[in-house]
Amino acid sequence: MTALLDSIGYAGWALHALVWLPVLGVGLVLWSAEAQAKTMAFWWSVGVFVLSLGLWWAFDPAEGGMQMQSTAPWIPAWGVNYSLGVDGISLFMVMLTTFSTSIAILGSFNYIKTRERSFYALMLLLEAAVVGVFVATDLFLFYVFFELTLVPMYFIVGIWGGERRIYAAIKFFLYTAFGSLLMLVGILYLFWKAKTMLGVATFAYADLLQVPLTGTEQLWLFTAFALAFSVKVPVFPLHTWLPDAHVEAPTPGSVILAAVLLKMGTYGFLRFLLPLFPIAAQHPTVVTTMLVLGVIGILYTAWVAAVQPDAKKLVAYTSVAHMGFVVLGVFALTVNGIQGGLVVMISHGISTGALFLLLGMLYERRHTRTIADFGGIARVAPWFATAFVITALASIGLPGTSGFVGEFLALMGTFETHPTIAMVATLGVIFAAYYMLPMVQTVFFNKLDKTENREMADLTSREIVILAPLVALMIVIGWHPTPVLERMEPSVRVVLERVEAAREANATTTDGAAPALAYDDAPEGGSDSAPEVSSDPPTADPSVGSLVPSDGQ
Amino acid sequence: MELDFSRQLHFFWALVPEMILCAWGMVVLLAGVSRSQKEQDDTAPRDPSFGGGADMGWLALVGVLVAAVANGWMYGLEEIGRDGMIAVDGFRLFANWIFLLAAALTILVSFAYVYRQRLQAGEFYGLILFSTAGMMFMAGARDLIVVFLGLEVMSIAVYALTAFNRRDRRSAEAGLKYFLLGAFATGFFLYGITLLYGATGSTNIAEIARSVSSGQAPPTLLTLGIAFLTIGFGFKVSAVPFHMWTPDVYEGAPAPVTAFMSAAVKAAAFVAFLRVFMVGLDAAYDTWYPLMWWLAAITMVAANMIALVQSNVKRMLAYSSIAHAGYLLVAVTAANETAAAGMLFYLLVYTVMNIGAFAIVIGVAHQAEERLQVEDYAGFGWAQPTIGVLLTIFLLSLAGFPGTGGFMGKIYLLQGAADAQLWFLSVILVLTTIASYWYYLRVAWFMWMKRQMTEDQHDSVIVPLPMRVALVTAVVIVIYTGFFPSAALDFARASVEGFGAMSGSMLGLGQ
Amino acid sequence: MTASLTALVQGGGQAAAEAGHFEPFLPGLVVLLPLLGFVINGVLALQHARASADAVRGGSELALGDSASRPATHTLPTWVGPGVMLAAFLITLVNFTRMLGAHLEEPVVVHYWTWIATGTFTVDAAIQLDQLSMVMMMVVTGVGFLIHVFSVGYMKEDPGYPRYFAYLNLFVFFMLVLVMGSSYALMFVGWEGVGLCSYLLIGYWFSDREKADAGKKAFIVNRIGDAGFLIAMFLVFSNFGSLDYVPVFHDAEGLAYAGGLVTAITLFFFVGAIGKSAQIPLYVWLPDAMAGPTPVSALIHAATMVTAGVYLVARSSVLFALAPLSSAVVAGIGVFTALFAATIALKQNDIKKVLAYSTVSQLGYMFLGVGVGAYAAGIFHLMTHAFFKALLFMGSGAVIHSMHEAYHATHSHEDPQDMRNMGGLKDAMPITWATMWVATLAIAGIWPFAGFFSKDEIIWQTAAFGGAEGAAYSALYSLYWVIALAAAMLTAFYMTRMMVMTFHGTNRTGEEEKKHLHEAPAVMWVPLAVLAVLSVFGGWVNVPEALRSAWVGGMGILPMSEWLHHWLEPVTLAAHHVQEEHLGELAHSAPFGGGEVLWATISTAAAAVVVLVSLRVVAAQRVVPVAEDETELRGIAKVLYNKYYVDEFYDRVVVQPVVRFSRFCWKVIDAVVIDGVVNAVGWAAKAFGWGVSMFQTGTVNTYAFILTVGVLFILGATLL
Amino acid sequence: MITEALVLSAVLFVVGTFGVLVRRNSIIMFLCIELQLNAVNLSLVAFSRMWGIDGQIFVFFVMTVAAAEAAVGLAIIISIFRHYETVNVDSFNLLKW
Repeated sequence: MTALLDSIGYAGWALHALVWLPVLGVGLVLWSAEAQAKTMAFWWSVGVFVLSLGLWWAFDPAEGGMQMQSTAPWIPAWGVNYSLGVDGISLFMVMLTTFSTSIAILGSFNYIKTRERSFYALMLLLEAAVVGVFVATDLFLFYVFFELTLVPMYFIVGIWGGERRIYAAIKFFLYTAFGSLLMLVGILYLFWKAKTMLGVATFAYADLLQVPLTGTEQLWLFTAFALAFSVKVPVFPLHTWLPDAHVEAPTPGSVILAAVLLKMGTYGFLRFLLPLFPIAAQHPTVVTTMLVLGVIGILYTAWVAAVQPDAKKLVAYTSVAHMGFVVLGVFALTVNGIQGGLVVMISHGISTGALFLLLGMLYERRHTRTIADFGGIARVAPWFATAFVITALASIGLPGTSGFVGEFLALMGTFETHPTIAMVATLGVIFAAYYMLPMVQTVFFNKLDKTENREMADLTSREIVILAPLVALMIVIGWHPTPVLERMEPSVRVVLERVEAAREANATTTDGAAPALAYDDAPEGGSDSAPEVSSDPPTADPSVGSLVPSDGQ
Repeated sequence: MELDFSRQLHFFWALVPEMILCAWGMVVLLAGVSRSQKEQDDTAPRDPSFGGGADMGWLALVGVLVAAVANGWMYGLEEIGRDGMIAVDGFRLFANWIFLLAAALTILVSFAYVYRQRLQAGEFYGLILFSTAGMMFMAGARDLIVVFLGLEVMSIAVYALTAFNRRDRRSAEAGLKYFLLGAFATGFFLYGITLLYGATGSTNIAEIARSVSSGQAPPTLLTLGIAFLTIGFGFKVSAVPFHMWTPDVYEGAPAPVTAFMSAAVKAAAFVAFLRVFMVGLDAAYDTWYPLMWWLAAITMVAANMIALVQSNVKRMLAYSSIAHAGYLLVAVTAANETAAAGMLFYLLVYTVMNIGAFAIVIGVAHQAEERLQVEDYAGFGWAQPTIGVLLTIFLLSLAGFPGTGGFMGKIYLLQGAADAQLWFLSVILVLTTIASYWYYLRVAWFMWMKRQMTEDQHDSVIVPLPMRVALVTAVVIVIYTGFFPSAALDFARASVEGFGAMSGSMLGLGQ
Repeated sequence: MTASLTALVQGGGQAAAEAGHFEPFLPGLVVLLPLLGFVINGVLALQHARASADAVRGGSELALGDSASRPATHTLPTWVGPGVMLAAFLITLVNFTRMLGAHLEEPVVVHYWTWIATGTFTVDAAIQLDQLSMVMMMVVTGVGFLIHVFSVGYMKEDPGYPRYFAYLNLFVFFMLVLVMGSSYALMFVGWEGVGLCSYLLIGYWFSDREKADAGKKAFIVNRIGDAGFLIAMFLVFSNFGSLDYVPVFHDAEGLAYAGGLVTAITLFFFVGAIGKSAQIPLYVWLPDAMAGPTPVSALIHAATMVTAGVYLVARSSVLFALAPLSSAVVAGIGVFTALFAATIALKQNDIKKVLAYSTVSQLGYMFLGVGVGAYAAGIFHLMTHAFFKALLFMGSGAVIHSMHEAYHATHSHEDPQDMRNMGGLKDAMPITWATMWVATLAIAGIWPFAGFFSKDEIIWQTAAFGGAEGAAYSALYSLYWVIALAAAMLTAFYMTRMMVMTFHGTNRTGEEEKKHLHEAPAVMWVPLAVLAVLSVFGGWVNVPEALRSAWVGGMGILPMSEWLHHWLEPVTLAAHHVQEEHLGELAHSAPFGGGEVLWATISTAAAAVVVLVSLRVVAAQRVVPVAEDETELRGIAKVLYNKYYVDEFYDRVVVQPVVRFSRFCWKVIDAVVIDGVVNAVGWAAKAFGWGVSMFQTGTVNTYAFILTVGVLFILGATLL
Repeated sequence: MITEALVLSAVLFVVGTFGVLVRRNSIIMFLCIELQLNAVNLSLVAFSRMWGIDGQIFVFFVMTVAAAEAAVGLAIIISIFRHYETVNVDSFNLLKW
């Protein structure tokens, strides 16, 4: 396999193809006839997925850094490059994206009845943008893709969504834009810093890693970036856009949203927050805050989910709980924790995606998502029930499914550094059962007492084709996650080493970072509005003088 | 060739494009007068792109093109010294490109409107040419007198254009408001010039710069002069709180004129603004920097917030243009070469995207002043997909979304702010941008996510050939600068090369 | 099973002769076969379900027709289900005999593949074969096989037949993973897996809401325990860097005796055990679990799954031995549960409920055993209990089956499980009657039945342990001992009561129904018979040395003394070392004097007396069918009948508050507070915009005025 | 001498400003603006005493421009008078908020 890939020079062009083929697909779909749009889009996305499979072999598991890198100048004046690459962290995100896009498209054949061409075009556009987010190794490029994901999603939710679709769409859009725009200022700060400190104008990830930052600067930038990513994840209490978006979005929208869009947040944690701002990332207060937020996310959303009358909203809330485990794992700052977090990301993508697909199929059959409207479905749709129960169990992390591996590792990794928090988080497994089982029971078990439910059809062959690979993956990853883990580990270690180095430096040096972390030289500029103090972290003394550009720069 | 302003003739060479435009404006005017409104109506064909005053339009367009050629030729000129009344530098020429582009697009957009509203074609297009000439004077002015003259040439023409639609009382009202307040502000502006003159003994920007940096200028006079100039420019660029006229005038003026005003007039004012303050008053930066900071902040916040509650698209765009003035004021506050280049680039993009948006508004409004409510756009996208997509692109670009020129422009402005370390101002900029997302996307969601009220609601939207040309040009520029901004960036950067050279402080900022 | 006994006898003999090394025989297959069965039955079940679903959609039910013309999907499981179990049992037997032949000091660990490897943490998919796991494998596959056979008869009329066997096989698979896994991680896999199967099987008749609820309750309550298990694992990993038994137990000996860490680990593990093995306070799910088919109760909720907790403690014997406090807690919880459940069992009328509480009580004994460091005794009781409790459940199953058919024939809707509707069944079903009496005597601890030896050893060990010199809390242990004895008496009573109400006296089923009562078919009673034999002789594998010579030991005619004890020695050795080191010599007399033999005699005699007395007493009191039974219970009887109102208490104190808080989180915190703030920002912006736009009065003067105000501000700002 | 002239011009300017603020008749308002311009002219002339001829030249420019402005302005006022039959600015508020 590897030989074959080498013979076609796969590593050279694969990433570019993964980004641009979907864009090409957009054109084709728009150009094709309304009736052919869906099949066209589906096979195209399958092609992209197949192409992405090659990464599995082309990727060198031993290598921790970026692989298959390729760079071309884009905006030389600003030192912006069009540069792509993958490492163990992004590898699976890319494959997850291509995979779930195909699944989602196939899953929307019956759901999307109007304006199909536009819909599938937007789906492919979304795929391109998301893949771009995961493979970009230039912060500017990353930001562009990061923002570009909003537009297709905005229209997908807003046009093909449910009753309150517009509210949900705009809420989703503004919420996420709010975070990312602050991150933009952060990125530009890094850029300016690189320009002044290193003397080169660059947005390249590798270069910006070299920018020397004081602890205070790191805290400020960390906040800006963390805000952007936390909204995406979403981290409690920034999560309220998610249930609305999920409930209103059409099935494929929810699938993509859950499967990959949320991952962009946690991916950002790993790719940018920890490596770029290690001093801040390992600062006890910061770590504790994030961990506590993660735990709250796990427990709180589990409770909220448990009392939802709407099945889809319930699942939406559980997404927050799952991502809570990821946050936990990431900020445990241990190999186990981070790898666990990554596995949860994959597993959540698969299982929750499948749950949304199943709910979508349920909705297509009964045009309701209210749990109370169902009951005894298992008798008329046994295959459906089987698929749903397996998925639900994977989602609540039953051993032998992908969910368990991830949550187990994440919790264990957290326990290594923060036992108490991990213990509290472990209660999450109880409440997972508390929210999932009653829903499963009310929908699929109990008496089949409603006539309209009696009529319900079981899975069609197309639906089986959609669900089979998902279920298979849940179980395979549950029993044999090693191939996944071994590809992640080196990259995870690279991230951790930076953080560790920062921790040691912080422990040894009293000046520079350590006191800076005490916020003692943190300017009030952030809160005050007067121009005199409008200069933020960089200048030690906030004054007008610092605002007049001096020859020093 | 080299320009030596000690020789009269060379002034002529330095002003070729302006003079071409003025002359051409006369021609169009006369040609228009020579044929009465009557026969213009009789010979009215179906298609507004030909006849029905369209000939005047084409004629004016040719004039703009000729001026453009002249502007291109100007690059061959090399001025000796940097203290003539007229600047012959990249900054001015780049600005001229913006004005000419704006004028051309406006003319193309106006055809059907002029035809349908039975406007005096000749006068209309002539006035556009005149005001364009005025703008170019402002851009090239290196003497406050020239700034003043350019300002007035431009303004007076635009006053007339605003009130041009005599059948529409709103147009007249807008004209009056604009005129009265404009003249009022001119008074302050003039007073500012006077005080500066009193303080420094010259109206030449170079002279002023020298005397200010030498520190001989009496501070009180200087400060007062700066304050009054700020007010005068603030009015023209419609910075809060000097913006009060903007919404009314933009709403009342004929739509093409609004487009023209919101793009070109604002651009001209900013260009002059930047030159006077960044070059002439750079040494007094500390004096005017807080003013600008507050103007920028207040403008961004207030304008975006008010725009949130507008239901009339034209008025919404008016507030949005105020908001953009706020963004540009950030560049003025930063006052370094990155910011200057950023401003030029942003003005270029802003001009095309704004006129593009207005063009579609005009189309939806049936080349008239009806159907301007956002509700009128319900389901528009699906009824007229092409135009719908274009409008969406323009709106996203105005919102500063990646993939469009607006985004690159905003980045450039933010870079300028970064070089001046205006972090808090940058944060205000992006936060208010989020607010702007709401009202831009609001139009988008009406277009795509609402069902149209009547089946044939959008069938009668008129988009004649010239407007299509304008739209295509605009969207091409927006997308191109959105994905491949380098060419325009480098051009803008090169255009401000040594722009602030006489004041050492912001050298080597841009890289 | 008899075969195994002989093999066991010979093996015992040979053991001394040749000390060859142990060569595992296809151990993986033991695990795989049930999985295979699950897959096959699962596929059949899905096929079957399709058909029945179509029938339901058609508005009817799937007609099975008579036994001749049934679809393959219904007939095949009959062979697949028990078949795989038999095969698994035989393979286990081979391994067992081989292990008998070898003196295995160290466990044999067979690796298959690396399950999870993160770089700092590695756990393999590997199975550990040692004496302990072997005993468990024998019990699980052996008893499991018998129950599968029984199920064929019990369930064959059920439309979900293939699904039933699929679940059952899956359960066995997970149970085997639990007992054979070589690390806590794998044990946890089985641990939750069996929980899942128990959930599925309790809610097997999911159309019935109560049954579905019972399943859900079982799963959630179990998960509470699982959380404890997880935390314990985290503690283990973060201190030993591994979850595999071998390294962990090896390093464990280095831990401080009674140290905080080991205490914490063991207590958290015990939390898991409490959940899985239905001890106070998490026992509440087990009685409800009787909603499942009776064979399921026999297999999962009596013989195997619920004993996993005991296995866990025995497996971690080193750790528990190091933590006296934890051991005391384990024993205490155990013995109190034993008494508590026994008292409740006194007043239950549902035959399966009685057995359920008796199971809880017996599990209590097992924990008492492992709690007092008699790990072998605990496993011993686990084994014997598996025999006679499985027998009791299946017997009751036979009864219910017969009752059900009787009522079915007469279309009566009486409760076939309520003992008040039974009575005098011994004439109708003599075999069941006889076998169940055997089991009853066994559980009552009558000499020489199996239960006598296992239970008596636990009780004695309690006394001995408490009496040891170095023993902490020895007074406490004396209390335990007394309670244990008392509970034994109660056991004898309520079991006799059950037997009498079910089989003796006059029949209360009803005239018409009586005709339809019949003995269970061979496929059902044969397993009963086998288990009856085991319930008699099963106890002889571990006759205490002290008793053996005495009369209770049959004057030494019983074949092996303390065989199981010695057999498990390699596993419990480390724990015993710890005990000897810190406790020293165990006591030789009970708190009130008297030696092992004496107290054994006393207890069995007392038990016998209780049985005989209660025969009279219960027979004397007049029992009427449920229909005309309106006796108003009051006082303690009422409390017992209502199980001390514990479920109600939990509902008030735990369940309802959680639900209410959840509502609060959703309706208030999420909808009002957080979203409120978010929307408020939006509204504030709009309100501000609206307010400012109010200055746009439209009159020029206002504009000029505001402009001038701006001018003044700027002048002020610049000049001042 | 200069100072007095400057003060006077400032006073005139303020008077003009007040006129614009308080008067409602658009023509009067325009005249007030003209007053402002002439106030400025005065100070220009005054300054030219200090700095030479430039200021006075400037005055001519201003006057010219003012004349042009007046022409356009009155034209606009006439056209609006056609619509409203009044030149009172209070009545011109179709456009607001």
